[in-house]
Amino acid sequence: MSETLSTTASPPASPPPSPAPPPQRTLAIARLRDLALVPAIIAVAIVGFIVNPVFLSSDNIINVLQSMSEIAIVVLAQTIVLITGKMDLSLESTFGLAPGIAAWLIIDPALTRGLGLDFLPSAWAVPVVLLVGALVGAFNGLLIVRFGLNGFIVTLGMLIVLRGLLTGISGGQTFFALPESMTYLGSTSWFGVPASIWLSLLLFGGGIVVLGFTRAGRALYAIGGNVDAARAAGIRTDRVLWIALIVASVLAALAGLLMSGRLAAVPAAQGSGAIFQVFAAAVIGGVSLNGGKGTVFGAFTGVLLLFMIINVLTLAGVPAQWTNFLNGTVILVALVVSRITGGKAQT
Amino acid sequence: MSETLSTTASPPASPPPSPAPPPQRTLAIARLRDLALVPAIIAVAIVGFIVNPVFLSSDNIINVLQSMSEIAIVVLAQTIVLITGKMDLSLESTFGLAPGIAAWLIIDPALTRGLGLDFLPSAWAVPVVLLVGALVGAFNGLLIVRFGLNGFIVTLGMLIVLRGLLTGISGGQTFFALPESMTYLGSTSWFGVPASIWLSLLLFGGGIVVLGFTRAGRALYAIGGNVDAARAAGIRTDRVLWIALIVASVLAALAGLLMSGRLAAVPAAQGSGAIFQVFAAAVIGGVSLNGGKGTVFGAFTGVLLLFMIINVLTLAGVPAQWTNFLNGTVILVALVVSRITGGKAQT
Amino acid sequence: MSATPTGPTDGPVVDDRPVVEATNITKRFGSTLALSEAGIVVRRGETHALVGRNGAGKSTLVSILTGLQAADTGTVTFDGEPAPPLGDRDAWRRQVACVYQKSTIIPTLTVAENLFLNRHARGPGRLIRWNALRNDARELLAEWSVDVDVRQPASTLSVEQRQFVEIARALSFGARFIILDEPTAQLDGAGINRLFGRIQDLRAQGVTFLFISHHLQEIYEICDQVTVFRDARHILTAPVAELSRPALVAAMTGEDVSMPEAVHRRLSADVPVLLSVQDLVTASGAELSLEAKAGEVVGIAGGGGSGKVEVAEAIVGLARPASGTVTLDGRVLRPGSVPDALDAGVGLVPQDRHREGLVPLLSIAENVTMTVPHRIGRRGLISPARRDAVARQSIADLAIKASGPHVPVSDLSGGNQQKVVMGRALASDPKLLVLITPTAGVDVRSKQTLLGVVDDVRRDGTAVLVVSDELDDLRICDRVLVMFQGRVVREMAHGWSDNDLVAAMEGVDLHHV
Amino acid sequence: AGCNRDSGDGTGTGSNQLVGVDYPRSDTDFWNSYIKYVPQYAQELGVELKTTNSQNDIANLISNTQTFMSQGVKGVVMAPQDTAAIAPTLSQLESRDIPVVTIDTRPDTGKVFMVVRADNRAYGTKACQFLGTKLGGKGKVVMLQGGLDSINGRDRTEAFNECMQKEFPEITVFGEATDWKADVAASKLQTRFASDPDIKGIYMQSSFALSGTLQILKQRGLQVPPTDPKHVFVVSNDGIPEELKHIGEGLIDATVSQPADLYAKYGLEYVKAAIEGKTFQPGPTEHGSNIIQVRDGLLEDQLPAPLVTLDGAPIAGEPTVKFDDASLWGNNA
Ligand SMILES: Nc1ncnc2c1ncn2[C@@H]1O[C@H](COP(=O)(O)OP(=O)(O)OP(=O)(O)O)[C@@H](O)[C@H]1O
Ligand SMILES: Nc1ncnc2c1ncn2[C@@H]1O[C@H](COP(=O)(O)OP(=O)(O)OP(=O)(O)O)[C@@H](O)[C@H]1O
Ligand SMILES: [Mg+2]
Ligand SMILES: [Mg+2]
Repeated sequence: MSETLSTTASPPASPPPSPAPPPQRTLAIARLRDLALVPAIIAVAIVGFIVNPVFLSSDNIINVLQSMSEIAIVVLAQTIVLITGKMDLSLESTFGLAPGIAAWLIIDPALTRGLGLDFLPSAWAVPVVLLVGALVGAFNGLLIVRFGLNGFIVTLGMLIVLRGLLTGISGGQTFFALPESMTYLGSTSWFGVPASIWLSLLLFGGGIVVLGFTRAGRALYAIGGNVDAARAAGIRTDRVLWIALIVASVLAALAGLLMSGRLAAVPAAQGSGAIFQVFAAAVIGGVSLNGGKGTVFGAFTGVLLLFMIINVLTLAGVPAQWTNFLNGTVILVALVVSRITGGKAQT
Repeated sequence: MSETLSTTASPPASPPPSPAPPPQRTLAIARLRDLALVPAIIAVAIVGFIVNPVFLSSDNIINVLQSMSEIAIVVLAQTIVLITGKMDLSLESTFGLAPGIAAWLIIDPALTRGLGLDFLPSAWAVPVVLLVGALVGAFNGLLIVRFGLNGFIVTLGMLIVLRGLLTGISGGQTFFALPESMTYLGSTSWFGVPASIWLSLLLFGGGIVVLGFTRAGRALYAIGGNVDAARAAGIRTDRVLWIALIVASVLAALAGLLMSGRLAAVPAAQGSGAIFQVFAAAVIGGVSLNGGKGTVFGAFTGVLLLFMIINVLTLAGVPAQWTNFLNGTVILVALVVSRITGGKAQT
Repeated sequence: MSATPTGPTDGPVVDDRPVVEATNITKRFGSTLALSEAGIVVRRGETHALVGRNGAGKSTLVSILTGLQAADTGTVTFDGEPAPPLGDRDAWRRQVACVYQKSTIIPTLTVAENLFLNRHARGPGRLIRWNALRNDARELLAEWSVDVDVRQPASTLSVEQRQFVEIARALSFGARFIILDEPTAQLDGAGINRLFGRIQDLRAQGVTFLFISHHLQEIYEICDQVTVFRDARHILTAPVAELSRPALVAAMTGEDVSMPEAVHRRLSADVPVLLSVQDLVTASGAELSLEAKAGEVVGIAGGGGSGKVEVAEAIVGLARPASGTVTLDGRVLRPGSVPDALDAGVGLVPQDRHREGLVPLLSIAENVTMTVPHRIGRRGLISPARRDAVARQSIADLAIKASGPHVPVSDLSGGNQQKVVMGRALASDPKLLVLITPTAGVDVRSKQTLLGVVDDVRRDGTAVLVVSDELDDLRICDRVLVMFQGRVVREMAHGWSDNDLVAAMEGVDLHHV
Repeated sequence: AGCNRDSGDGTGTGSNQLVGVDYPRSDTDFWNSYIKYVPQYAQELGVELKTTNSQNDIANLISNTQTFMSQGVKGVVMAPQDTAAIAPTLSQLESRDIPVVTIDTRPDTGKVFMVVRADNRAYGTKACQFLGTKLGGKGKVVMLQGGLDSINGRDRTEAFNECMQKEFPEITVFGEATDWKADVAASKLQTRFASDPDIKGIYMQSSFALSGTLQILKQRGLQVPPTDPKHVFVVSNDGIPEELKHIGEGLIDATVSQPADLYAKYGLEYVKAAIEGKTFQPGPTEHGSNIIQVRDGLLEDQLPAPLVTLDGAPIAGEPTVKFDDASLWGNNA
């Protein structure tokens, strides 16, 4: 086979016998699927503006973006894992545990009623957070990739264990009096916009490039689509899976750090229950739970839509006891709608 | 499929070079897999007895059986759904919602600060509970079977919606002053043993017979194993799936009724978070999350093992802050062990 | 595959009422037109062949005739009566039994239960009597001389055993009309003979068959009538006896293809040895040693269970061998490492394209370039433009029928999917090309294209291993190693006779008796 | 330092008094009562309300506060369940000159205008005094704790344990964590009864375990009048109407009445006062409570949370309230 780039014309000898749909259209549809949620996002923006003009104030927009930034990073992490055909429920616990362990090792018990060990200098905060994330991911990888256990049940177990570990070391209390090194990223602003927004946008941008335009990224899709074929094509599937799980856990740990920075504290329940939202956002954004399908950009629109709706419900002053019901309904409706507009089951 | 040299179908002229394992052994192992947890159960019983001799007192055994009876029924329900290759996360919410709606319709607001509607006579309690279960199951079926949405995400949405609905109608409060018709099953004893134990044993017995010895039951396995093949074999896959989802929801509703009877109340959070335990029990009991594999008896041993361990931990007086961690660890260890003894991944 | 001559028997009396008649059937899948105003008439007692190229719509018609799918338009009648509603599966199953192209075995259930799925033997209280069921299953399999424990899960069966379980099940309904969609694609010669024997018995009892196969000699062997589909349309229906083989192929392909016997090119003696396999022993004990020169095409033949696929998979790194070395162009390959093999210049067409060959959700472009990321980008970054260019080249070279490189592979027909797998193997300009059953399920025309490609690459000095039991695949080889029960039992130079090769594959040495 | 001044002088600015109230959760009886009282008192006081619900999640509370700010509220009432993690939000509100009143909890750091809460440590101590006295200083009691991650629960646990150790060292306490789940509480209690059938007292840190506990006592035939030696003394916590009724019926023996109504009332009064520029000093209030200075710049109005009993007789020298007393919010709900 020659390596020329100019061979776009098929040889005249045997043109395909039956006329296929023009390639442009197929392509356009494939691209459009990525933008499937954009009309919904615009609609919600309009409704929000009608409900309360505050909705489109820059103040409120930054508020929405900031409150979604940490969860968005977890959604990115989950998207990476989902594309490989696995799932990681334990991300919500890593989200709390990683900054929790850093705080535990660093903070001074004298300042905090006996919480913390004052074992490491505060400069270690960020490395420790990321290391805990990497270790959790590696352990998940050990059980899932090496031992071949089912990812759902392994990470379900890990969700409980990691949360239990955080409750254990903190005695259920909140770590506070965090060092500057832990709060900086989550609380500072760059150019008038909170750093966590910049960071999450940056990570999503990176995710789009990596998953869309690199060997490693495409390997994730190949593994999620058909792991045997990927292996036969020379992709080191075990290694890639392992790396994907580790990267996801590290991202969740980083997101947890941002959250802790914003709170200037690590509550023992940090992230608890968040995984439901994370899955909902990813799936609404078009990521398949069966692997091999979905894009980072789609996931981003999913999480954006979800948080915009929550914000509108808050602005509308929905009665407290019905908020959960409405939240759930919104998720279900979004699913059904994205099924109808997408024309294909969200599987 | 790679061609192995061990196939027994090679020409009779000369026996295949490498002998396949004798069929008897394969079979014995298959049967044994059902009993895989029995040694673990015996071991826990011995450990429990050493920790505290009370563990094997009839009082405590009845206590364990009773406290597991309701969740066990939900595990049975989940097992049915898992065998068809789907999953139903919303069972935990149905568990609370069904008795909640019955209580709401029946109890007298005069007795309970305005909770409840006093709309139906109390004789309707049990029918209403079961009806709510059936409706929830039917709605799940509509979204999963008819609209072809992914079961995980649909039932995740339903989990939130149904819980929100219960919070909505109860205003987050606990329904109490339940009529006798709602508390009877959960609180009475037959022959000195709580009725809920009898009921759960009866349902499990029924489950063993139906799933093991009827065409309808075997259809569940066929669908979980290969839905196209099941359809080709004349199984009305959609209808069977739909029925399985409805039966599971009805069982969860019934379990919720037993629980409400035991507590003589329906807290707005009844069942919240229980789905983790339910999945863990089913999977430890050998039920596959990919469908088509697992038995009702195995699921029973799974839930029994889990509750025995929790009971031992309580009797041992484990420090409160570490209970969750230990619980999760036990689940993970049980998984890994059942993987090693079962010789095959729990998938 | 073998063509053991059973010879068409004097067919039973054919009466005029059609068992099934489908008229004006149109069926679309999204943008794909699978059937366009097509139809078929199958008369009582006849054995009717349905042929056509990959994607012609044969299997789609089968699913409509068996009530798995509804046609968009058109009607199906059985014995002149309109077909039952789609929901009434039992009514359909009274009309027609079928061996589908896609496996309908449920791997998690036992063999016995697979045979009697949804028609279990029942006793009092409508409870299943497992013992009776197992006995029935044993009897049924004994008729087919399939020797397996019916209590083991179907996942433990070999491909061929599975196929027999499917066939045994379909034929045990007592249906008067049976559809067989490529039943022979997974069987070896002996198996095919067993199947054809049974078909002869049943048609003597008046059972009607609709038979689909890409092996035209089988059509001539057992069929009375043949219907040809092309591009979703009905082309012709004629008695087999009145249609010559070239005419049949012409009807299928729409062009007058003469199938020239490939002119065999002698290898010059001074070419260097490129591949050397020494004392390779696979995990289950099959052994192979061989040397192949640049430009040489070596066949590895053998029946089911001969170990030919295992040794091939060990050579390319898909399986880790127990011992032995593989050297390609002076480089010793790391055992059990596909990446290393690829790096050394191995191209592979794996046995099962669905399992190992393709990622169905991804586009043709991504599939074709999956093994050659360095060719389509730099430092891990991929250039979509380059990727598409490589893919267009493959599409053109292999005449893949698709609208462009962005079409997901799942939308292609079987033969075209196989071509994509071939394209993937060729994308790296391999030094060694290993083809495992490369033309399984591929139509005549595509087969020609694929084998033609082999001829092209050998000319560029690539060594080729063809691992197959299809005589057509093996004909292009310079020599053929025949394996039987894990050992190479014969080596045959180009120009072997079909009978010799078949006999060798079945373990009979005609020359040494 | 009066706080229940007439709201008359605030009427002119009525439309200006936009107050944001964040409810901490809506899945407990106690907080739902609070949620019910807030609009009621808001109307009485003439303040305009924006309400949100943070569902026991600090992240929600933060973004709800942001929403309040974009909506231009003049004051905020919140009940941060996480007293440490709220600090950045408080300083943000402070930088915008929005006064904050916290209900039920006291932030670990940061400035608020007033903390309105009952003393959760006092709950535990009161329950301990009651059980210790009734049991005569010996025996076994079970404490059904809430969730470990709850500061109020921890306060109650610690105070109860400390009091028992100090004043009734011969009483054995079995503490069981329940995550505020009724079924968990029921099965742990049952397990305890199986291992120690001679349990004589139960302290549940919240009314969530009420029905289940009573069912178990009934099942074991232990629902007998206090005069019977088999009687198990039960102390609950919250003061919801159901508990008061049960005390009257002799099914339980005491409860701590948490002032859900007063939380709503004084939370709003203080925030209104803050908007109007009033200030307060430590010392007794006109409504029978005490304002204390917890630390520099942090005042706390400690509302009374009486122990409710059948007869209203004092326990260990502390007064208690009779179960049908009209001053109990549970009797006016
Ligand atoms: N479920 C489906 N969804 C989309 N397209 C389909 C589906 N089933 C079949 N097709 C398309 O319909 C066309 C006809 O397919 P069909 O399977 O009937 O071909 P065939 O004649 O059986 O080919 P082969 O010889 O390869 O088995 C092909 O283009 C195929 O891609
Ligand atoms: N699930 C529940 N059911 C009934 N009452 C509850 C429940 N959870 C808490 N309560 C009661 O509500 C009161 C105040 O609730 P609150 O939520 O402040 O408790 P908490 O100890 O702060 O717990 P957390 O910090 O977890 O929210 C407590 O006295 C407690 O008794
Ligand atoms: Mg076909
Ligand atoms: Mg609180």
